[in-house]
Amino acid sequence: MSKSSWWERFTVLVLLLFIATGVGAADAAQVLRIGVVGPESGGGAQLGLGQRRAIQMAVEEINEGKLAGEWTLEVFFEDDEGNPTKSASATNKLIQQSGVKVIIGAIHSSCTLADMVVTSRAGIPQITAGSTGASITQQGNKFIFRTAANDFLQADALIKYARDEFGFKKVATFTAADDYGQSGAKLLREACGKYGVELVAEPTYNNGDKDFKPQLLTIKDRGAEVIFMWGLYTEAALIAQQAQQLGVNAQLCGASGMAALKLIELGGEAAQGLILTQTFLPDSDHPKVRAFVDNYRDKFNESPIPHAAQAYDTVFIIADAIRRAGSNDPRKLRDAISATEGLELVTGDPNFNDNGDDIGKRLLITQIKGDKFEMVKFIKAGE
Amino acid sequence: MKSIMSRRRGLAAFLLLLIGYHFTPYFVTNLYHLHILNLAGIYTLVVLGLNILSGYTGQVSMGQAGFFAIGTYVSALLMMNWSIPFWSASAMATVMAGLFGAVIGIPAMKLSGPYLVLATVGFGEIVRLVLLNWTPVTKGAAGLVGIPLPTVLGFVVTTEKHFFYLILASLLVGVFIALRIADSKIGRTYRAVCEDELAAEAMGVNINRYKISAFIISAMFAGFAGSLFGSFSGVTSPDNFTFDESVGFLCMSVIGGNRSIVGAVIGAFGLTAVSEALRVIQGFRLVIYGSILVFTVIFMPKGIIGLFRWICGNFSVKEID
Amino acid sequence: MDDRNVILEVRDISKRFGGLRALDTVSVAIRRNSVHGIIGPNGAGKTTLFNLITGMLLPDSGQFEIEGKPIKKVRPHQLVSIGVSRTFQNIRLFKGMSVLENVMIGQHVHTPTAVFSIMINGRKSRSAENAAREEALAALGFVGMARNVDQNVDSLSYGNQRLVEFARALAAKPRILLLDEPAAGMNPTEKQHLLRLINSLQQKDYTVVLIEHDMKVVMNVCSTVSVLDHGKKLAEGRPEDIRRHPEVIRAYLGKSDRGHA
Amino acid sequence: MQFFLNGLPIGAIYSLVALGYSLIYAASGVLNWSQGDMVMLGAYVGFTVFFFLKLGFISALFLAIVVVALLGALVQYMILRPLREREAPPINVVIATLGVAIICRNLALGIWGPDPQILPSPVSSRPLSLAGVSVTPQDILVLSVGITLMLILHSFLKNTREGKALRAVAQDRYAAQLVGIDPERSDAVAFAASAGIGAAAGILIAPIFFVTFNMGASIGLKGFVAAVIGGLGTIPGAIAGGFFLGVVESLAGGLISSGYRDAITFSLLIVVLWLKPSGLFLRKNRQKV
Amino acid sequence: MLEICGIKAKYGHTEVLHSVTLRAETGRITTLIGGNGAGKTTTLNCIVNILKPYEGQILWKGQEITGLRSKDIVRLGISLIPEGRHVFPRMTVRENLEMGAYIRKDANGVQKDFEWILELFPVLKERLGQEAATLSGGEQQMLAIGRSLMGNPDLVLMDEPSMGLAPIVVEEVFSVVEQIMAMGKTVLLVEQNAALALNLAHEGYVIELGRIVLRGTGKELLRNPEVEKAYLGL
Repeated sequence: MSKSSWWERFTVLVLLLFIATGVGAADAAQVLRIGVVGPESGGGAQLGLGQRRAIQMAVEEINEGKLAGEWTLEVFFEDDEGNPTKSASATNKLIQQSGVKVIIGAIHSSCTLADMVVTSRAGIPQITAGSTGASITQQGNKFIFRTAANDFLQADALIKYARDEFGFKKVATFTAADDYGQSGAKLLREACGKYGVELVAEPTYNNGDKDFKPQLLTIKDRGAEVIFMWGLYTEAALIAQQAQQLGVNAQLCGASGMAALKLIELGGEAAQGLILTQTFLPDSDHPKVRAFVDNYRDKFNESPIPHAAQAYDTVFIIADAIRRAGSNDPRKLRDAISATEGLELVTGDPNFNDNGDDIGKRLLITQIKGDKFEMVKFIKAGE
Repeated sequence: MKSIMSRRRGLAAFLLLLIGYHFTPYFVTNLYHLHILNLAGIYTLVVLGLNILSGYTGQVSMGQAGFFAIGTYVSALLMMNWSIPFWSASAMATVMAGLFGAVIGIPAMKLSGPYLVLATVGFGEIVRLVLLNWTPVTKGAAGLVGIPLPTVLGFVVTTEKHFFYLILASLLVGVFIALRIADSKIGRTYRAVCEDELAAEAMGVNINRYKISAFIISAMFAGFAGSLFGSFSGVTSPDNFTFDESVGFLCMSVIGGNRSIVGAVIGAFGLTAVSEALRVIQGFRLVIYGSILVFTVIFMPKGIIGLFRWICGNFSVKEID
Repeated sequence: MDDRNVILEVRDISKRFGGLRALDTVSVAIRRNSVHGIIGPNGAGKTTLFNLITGMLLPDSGQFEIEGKPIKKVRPHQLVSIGVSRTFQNIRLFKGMSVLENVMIGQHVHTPTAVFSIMINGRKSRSAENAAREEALAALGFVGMARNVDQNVDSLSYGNQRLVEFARALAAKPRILLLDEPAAGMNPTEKQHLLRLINSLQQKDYTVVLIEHDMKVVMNVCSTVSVLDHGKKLAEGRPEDIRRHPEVIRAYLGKSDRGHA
Repeated sequence: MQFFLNGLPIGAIYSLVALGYSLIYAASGVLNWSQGDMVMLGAYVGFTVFFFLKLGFISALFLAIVVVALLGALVQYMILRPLREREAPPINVVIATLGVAIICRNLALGIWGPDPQILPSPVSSRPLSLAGVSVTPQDILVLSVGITLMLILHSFLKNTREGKALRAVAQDRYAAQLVGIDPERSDAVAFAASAGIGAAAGILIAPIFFVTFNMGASIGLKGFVAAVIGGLGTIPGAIAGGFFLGVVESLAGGLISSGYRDAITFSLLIVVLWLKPSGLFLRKNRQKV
Repeated sequence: MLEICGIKAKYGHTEVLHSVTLRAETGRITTLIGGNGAGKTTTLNCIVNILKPYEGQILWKGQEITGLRSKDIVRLGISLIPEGRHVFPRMTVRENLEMGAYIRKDANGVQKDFEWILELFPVLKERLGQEAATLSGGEQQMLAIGRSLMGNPDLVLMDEPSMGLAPIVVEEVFSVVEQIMAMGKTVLLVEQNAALALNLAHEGYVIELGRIVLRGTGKELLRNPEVEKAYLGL
C-alpha cells in the first residue's frame, strides 16, 4: 500500500462508499427483489400505473399469505416515460443499483426490446405483461417471457367468430400504427386469408390521434360489414363514437388491449354491442377473478384494466417459481419460470412455450351490454 | 497576450479533467452508473452540435432528434442489411444527417425566431412519422432489433466499459473539433452573424452559407451520435426520437450555457444526471424537473457555465470555448 | 468630368418606401482618391443612398457603376470583394465580441476558410488566423485602438466604438470606404483625430464617401460635397461654394429667419 | 365535402388555441409553449366542476375560463416578468415556458390520474343529416361557441380599456408606456386571455376527445402551426390558420394517408414558411393585433 | 417646473449621459439642441424613466420623480412625444387619440379635449376612422402631438418633431408648439434643427456627448459663435 497513488486510494474510498450505500450489498437471505419498468408518466401512463397497482397488490398478498414459501418479495418500480432509452436506463438501475433478480416490464414493445438488451447481457429473466410485439419472443432470447394475451389466438378467434356467427363477408381492420396495432393487423390479415373473408380496407392511426373520421369514411365507402380494431381503449372509444356520428353501421370488434371498463364509460352509447376478446371478465363468477377485481376496487376505487390482471398474475408466476427454485439465482429462476404449470390464475393457467409465450391464457369473447362485458363465447387454450 | 495565457490554462484544466474522467471505470464499477455516463456522452455529442447551431449562430433548433434518428437508422440499416462495418456505416450516417441538415438549412436562410423553431419542430416530427410509417424499411413502430456492435481495430465493443472508452474517444474528438470550430474563423463568423446579420454581410460574410453550414455541422454531430447510440442500445424505434427528446437536447444546451462548448458538455452530463437522480422521487419527479428548468433559466440566465464564469471572476473560462 | 477618374458612379437612382419618395433620380459621381461628403437634413435620403450602394436595398430604378462596370443585383456580402466597405450610422458592432474579434471579421474575405485545417488545427488555418490577426491589429493600430484589443466592444465609449467600426471597415481593405456619420458622438479631440485619419487615408489611395452632420468635419476633409434634401440632389460642389448656396441654406433652416451672425 | 365539414369543428379548436399563441406573441413577443397545457387544464377544471361541484356545463365553462386565466396571469407575473427584467435571451423564455408545460402536465397526472376522463356533452350525440352529410350537435356547439368566443375576444380588444391597452402594447410597446399603460399588466391580460380561450377550447373538445393529462402536447403544437400558417401575431390570421389547418388535416387524412397525415401537415407548413414566412392569409407588413 | 440635476445613464456598459443638468420653466418653451448621439433623446427617456438614470435627480413641481414607474410619471402630467412619432399603426386615428387619454377618468374633460384637438388639427378630423399607418408623416406627427395632448399634460416633451417633414409641415408643427405653450403648458423641445428651435424657445441648452455645454436664452444661443460654428456651420 505504501506506493499506492492518490487515485487508487480514492477508488477504494468510492468503492467503500458504494458498498456502504448498499449497492453491492449481498442479498439478505430469502428476499427476492423484483424490478418493474413501465410508463408512469407520458403516453402510456394509465397502463404503467395500472401495472404498478396490481403488482403492489399481488406482492402484499403473497407476502402476507406466505405464498412464495420461505421467500419474501420486495419490489422496485421505475418509470420509463414510454421512452426506450429511459427504459433501458431504468432496467440498468434496477439490476445494478437495486439488485433485482427478475424484471417485470416494460409495456411499450420498443421499451421491452431495449430492456431485453440489458437483461440478456446481465442474465436476468424478464417477463413482460404488456408488450405484444411479435419480435420480442422471436429472437431466441432465453430470458424473455410474455404473459400478455396471445394476439394470434385472439385474431383467429375474432375473425372466425365474425364469419360463423354473423356471416360477415367484407371486413376492415383499423389498427394503431404502433407495434401492438401492426402485429395485430398482420395477424388479422392472415386470419382473414385463412377463413376466406374479404379484407376491404386496412387503415391505421397514430396513437394520440383524435380524428378518425377520414379513415372511417373510407371504410364506410368500401362497404365493410365489420371493423376489427387493434389498439387501446381511448382511441377505440373515439372510433366508436365517430363511427356512430358518421352513420357507419358496421359491427365493431376489438382485442384485449382495449378491454377496459373505461372503454364502456368513454364510449357511452356508441360502444354498446362492441365485441371483444379478452383474458378475463371483471364480472365473471370465477373465484380468482372475483377476488382480484373486488380487492382491486376496494384498494384503488376503480376497476382493473386487463393489463393489471396480467401483471398481477405475473407476480404469482414469479412467486411460484422462486418457491420451486429455492434460490434467487437468475438462471435457476429462469428455468423455474419456464417450467411453470398447473397454476390457476386470474387470466388463465400459465404455461410457457419455447419462445417464452404464455399459451395457457384463457380466451373469452365478450360483448358490451349496458355497463358491463357479457360473455358470448369461451375458448379454451389450444382450441 | 493575457487572454491566450488564460485560455491555455483553461484548456489545460479542461483536458486534465477529461484525462481524469478516463479513469472513471476504475472506480465507477456500478454498470448502471457507467451506462448513464455513456448515455450522457452520446447526448453530449448531439448537444455540442446544437450548441454551435443555437448558441453560436442563434438558430434555435427543436428538431435535433430528427438528425439523431437519421444517424441511428442509417447506420443501423447499413450494418444490418448490407453488413457494412461500423465505422463506414457511421461515416455514411454522419454524411446523410449532414445532407438533411443542408436541406433544413435552406428554409432556415429565410427564417428566424419562432418561424425557424417551428420549421425544425416540423422536420423532427416528419422524420419520426416517416420512421413510424415506412414499415418495409424501418420496421415501423417495432423498430430495429439486433443492431450489430461496433468493432474497433478488430476488437468487438461489447461491455459498458468498452463502450465507455469508445464513447470517450469519440467525445474527445468531438469536443476537439467543436472547440476548433468555435475558436476559429468559423466560430467567430458564426457569432458575428448571430450578433448582427447586416453588419456581417457588409463585411463580406455570406450569411446564408454560414447559416446552412451551422445546420450541417450540428446535423453531423447528431448523426454521428446517432450511429453510436444505435449500436450502444442494440435496438431502436421511433419512440426514441420524439419532440420531447429534441426539447431535452435544447434544454441541455441552454442549461449548460448556450454558446459555450464546455457548457454543452456540462449541460448534457448535468441534465442527464439530474433526471436520473430524480428517480429517487417517485411521484412528482417531472414536476420537479420542470421547476429546475424554469429556475435555472431565470436565475442562471447564462447557464451553468455562466455561473462558473461569475464565480471564477477574472479567470476567463470564456476563452476556452 | 474625366470619366477615368470616376470610381463610383450613381446614375438616376430612385427609391420609394410606401408613399415616401426616399430618393428621386439622384446621380452622384465619386472621383478616385477623393473624400466626398454627402450632407442634408435628417430624412434627406443619405443613409438610403448608402444602403442602395451596398446592396442592402434594391433601387426602384437607376444604376451604379464601379470603375465603369455596372453592379447589378449584387448581394451585400459580394460588395466587399468588389472593394466597398462601410460603417453604420447607429454603430453596428458585434456586441459580446472583443475589439480584435470585431475587426478580424473585417478580414473575412481576405483569409481562406480552410475547414479541414481548422478542425485539425493545421498549419494553414493557423497561418491564416495569424495573418488575419496581424491585419486587424494593423487596422486597430492605424485608428489608435491598439491598446484595447481584448476589451469587449460593449464597454467602449461611443467615440471608441466608432473607431473600432472604422477599423473593421478598413480591415476589409476597400477601395471605396463609406462612412455614415463617423464623427457622431465624438468629442472635439476625437474629431480631430478622425479628421487626421481621413486625410491620411486619402493619401493612401482610398476613396472615402462620407455622410456627416458636423460641418466642421465636412468643411475640413471633403473635396466635394453633395447636398440631398427630400430625396433630391440639391447642389454639389466644393465645400466653400456649398456653404453659400442659397438653396442649401434654405433647406437647412426651413423658412425660419436664421438670425444674424 | 364531408371531409371539408369534418375539418371545421377541429379547425375552430385550432383557431382558439392559435389565438392564444398570437395574442401573447403580439403583446410580449413570447412564444408560449405551455398554451396547449392551458387547454388541458381547462378541460380538467371543467371536468372537476362538473362532477365534483355538480354544476352545469355553462358554469363549468365559465369557471374553467376564470381559473385557467388566473393561472395564465400568474405564469406571466411569476416567470416571464422576471425573465424580462433580467433581459434573458429569447431561448431562455422558450425553455421556461416548456418547463411550465412539463410542470402542468405532470401535476395534472398527479392530481387527476392517468386515465382519460369524459365530460358529457350538453347536447345530444346523435348525428343530424344535412343534405347528405352528417354533423353532430356537438360539432355545431363547438363551432358556435368557438365563433362566439372569437367575437367576444374581438370586442374585448376593440371596445374595452384593457383590450385597447393590450393592442397598444402589441403595436408599440414604447409608445404604450408613454401614454401611461403598464406593459407588464397588459402582458398579464394577454396571458390570462390566452389561457382563458385555451381553457374554453379544452372544455369544448372534452366531450369529443376526452380529457387526458397529455392532451396539451399535440393540440398545443397544432395550434402553434395554425398560428404561424395564418401569420403569427395576428387575430384574423390565427382564426383563418386554425380553420385552414383543420380542413387540410381532414383532407390529407381522408384523401392521402392517415398515417402520414401529420407529416403532410408539417411538410406543408415548411413549404408555407419557405414561400411566405409572414403567413398565408395576410399581406406583408400587416402585422400584429 | 422640471429640474434635472446631474443625471447619468448607461446603455449596456456605455455611459451616454455624463451629467445632465437643466430646468424647464413653467409656461415656457425650453429647447435642448445637439448633434446625433449627443444624448438628447436619452435625456427625455430618463425623464419618463424608460431608461433609468443611475445617478442624479429629476424633480417635477418640486417632487422627486426619479425612479417612479413610467405610468405613474405620465399620471403626474408629463407626456413625451417620441422621436419617430410612434403612433399605434393599426389603430384608427380616433383610437390613437383615445389611447392618449388612457390615464384619464373625467369623460367630459376628455371629450372637450378631443374636440379641441380636432380643431387644432383639422386634418385629423377628416381621418378619424383611418388607420394611423396610412397617414402621411406630417399627419402622423400631428396625431402623435394630439395623442399626447389628450392626456392633458402639464409638461410636454417633444423629441425632434421636425424630423423627416417637409418645411411647410414643419412650420405648421412649430406653430402648434407655440399654441401649446400659450395654453400654459411647459414644453421641453429636443431638436436637431437648431435654428428653428432656438428661434422659438425662451431658453436653450446645448448638449454634446452627454454633457450640457452651453445654456442661454434662445436668442443668445442663436448669436453665440460656438453654436453657430458647431451646429449651423454653414
